[in-house]
Amino acid sequence: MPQIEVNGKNYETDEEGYLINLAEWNMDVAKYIATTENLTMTDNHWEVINFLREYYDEYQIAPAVRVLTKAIGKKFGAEKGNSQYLYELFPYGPGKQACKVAGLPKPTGCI
Amino acid sequence: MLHIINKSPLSNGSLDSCLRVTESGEILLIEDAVYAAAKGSFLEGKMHEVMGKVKIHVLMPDLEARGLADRLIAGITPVDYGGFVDLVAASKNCQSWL
Amino acid sequence: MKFGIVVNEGPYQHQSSDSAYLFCKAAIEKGHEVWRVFFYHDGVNNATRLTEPPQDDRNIVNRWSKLAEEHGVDLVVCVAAALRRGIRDENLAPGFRISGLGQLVESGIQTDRLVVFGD
Amino acid sequence: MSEIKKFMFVNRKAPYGTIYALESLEVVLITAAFDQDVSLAFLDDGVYQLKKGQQTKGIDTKNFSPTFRALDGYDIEKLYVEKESLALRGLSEADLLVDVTVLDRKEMGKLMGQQDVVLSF
Repeated sequence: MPQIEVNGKNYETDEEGYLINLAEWNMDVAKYIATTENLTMTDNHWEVINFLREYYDEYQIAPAVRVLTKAIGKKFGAEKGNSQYLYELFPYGPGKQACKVAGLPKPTGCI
Repeated sequence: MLHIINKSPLSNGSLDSCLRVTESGEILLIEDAVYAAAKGSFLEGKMHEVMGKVKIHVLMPDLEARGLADRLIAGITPVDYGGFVDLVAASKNCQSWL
Repeated sequence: MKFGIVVNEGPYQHQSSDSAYLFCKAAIEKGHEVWRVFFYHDGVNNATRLTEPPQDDRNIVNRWSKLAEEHGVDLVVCVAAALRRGIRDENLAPGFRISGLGQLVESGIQTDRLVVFGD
Repeated sequence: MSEIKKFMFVNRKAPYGTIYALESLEVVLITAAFDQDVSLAFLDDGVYQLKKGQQTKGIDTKNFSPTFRALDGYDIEKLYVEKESLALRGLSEADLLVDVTVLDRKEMGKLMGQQDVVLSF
């Protein structure tokens, strides 16, 4: 199984780089995964990541992009509640890419 | 509406549940539910009662497989798989009470 | 008429796969179209080409493959359910394809009747 | 999409003992993306899926009951519970973790009859 090394500690990931043990997530791991995705983390990125983690904590699922977009708009204002904004932050998709950084399960892409 | 039941009503509650909410319509007994269509079980009286409000069909290949083809309760309509298809086609919708 | 079928149980363990197959066959014989069979839950196990039943038993997996080949029936295996149970492209029998749950919803939208077979 | 159909998910199985309840919920979440008229019906042991206070640590299984509370955000707002099923299990609406509409058995049957697609797992 692939591993990533962050601050001298090894973390198991799946072949696509999603964290295996979700409980091991921390901000340094998130930053590391972000670099592998060519993302430069800003406050706006963290806002989405933290929101995703809170959502997962509460509902035990990662929200569908449509649902995430709506919820982000409700919480942080309409200018952020649109998919263009989220795709600018996470060009490979707020579902796949943001979930990976947030240490959430890989969306099974069921559509 | 067509209700499809596939479990033996002698040991499972899905036929009862179906009858609890269903006032009319059609019921098709398939797989282990076909035991309800055979004469002589403790359910026979109840089946006669039920036949007053809903129409009951039974998938004969399943009843034959279980050695009870000669005990079909009068008034229950035997169908083959083609008849099963016809029943689904003729109903607005169907629900499998799994 | 256009039919959609859902199979929720694996082959051999439960009769539902047989019932679903015989229903499909009868529907096609009557001139109906079986638009898609969607395999969900343990039903995804209908799709493994590694199945090897004894020669005097029906070959459920081959039977589905043949139905797809002869009548163009779309056999879809749910990806999430398949990943859970070790069904992958590598061990997929001919005629089956792995796709998303949306294909099940689409079956409900596109067909005239959706019939569920399961436990 | 040409037309909107009435989809009903009929949940009659308890959680954890089998996977049906969890995988059924997964279909519901996907269906939300298709803009259909979706409702969920809970009958028989299916009402146990909505019981408050599920704690699954001890069986090393994911507790998916909080996901029912996310349905609202997915615009799935029609959750129906059959009154008799609740009563037979000594439960009341107050025991459930989401807001539902309680229907008696006849109303439930009528609602099922009005659907275009009924999915049960």
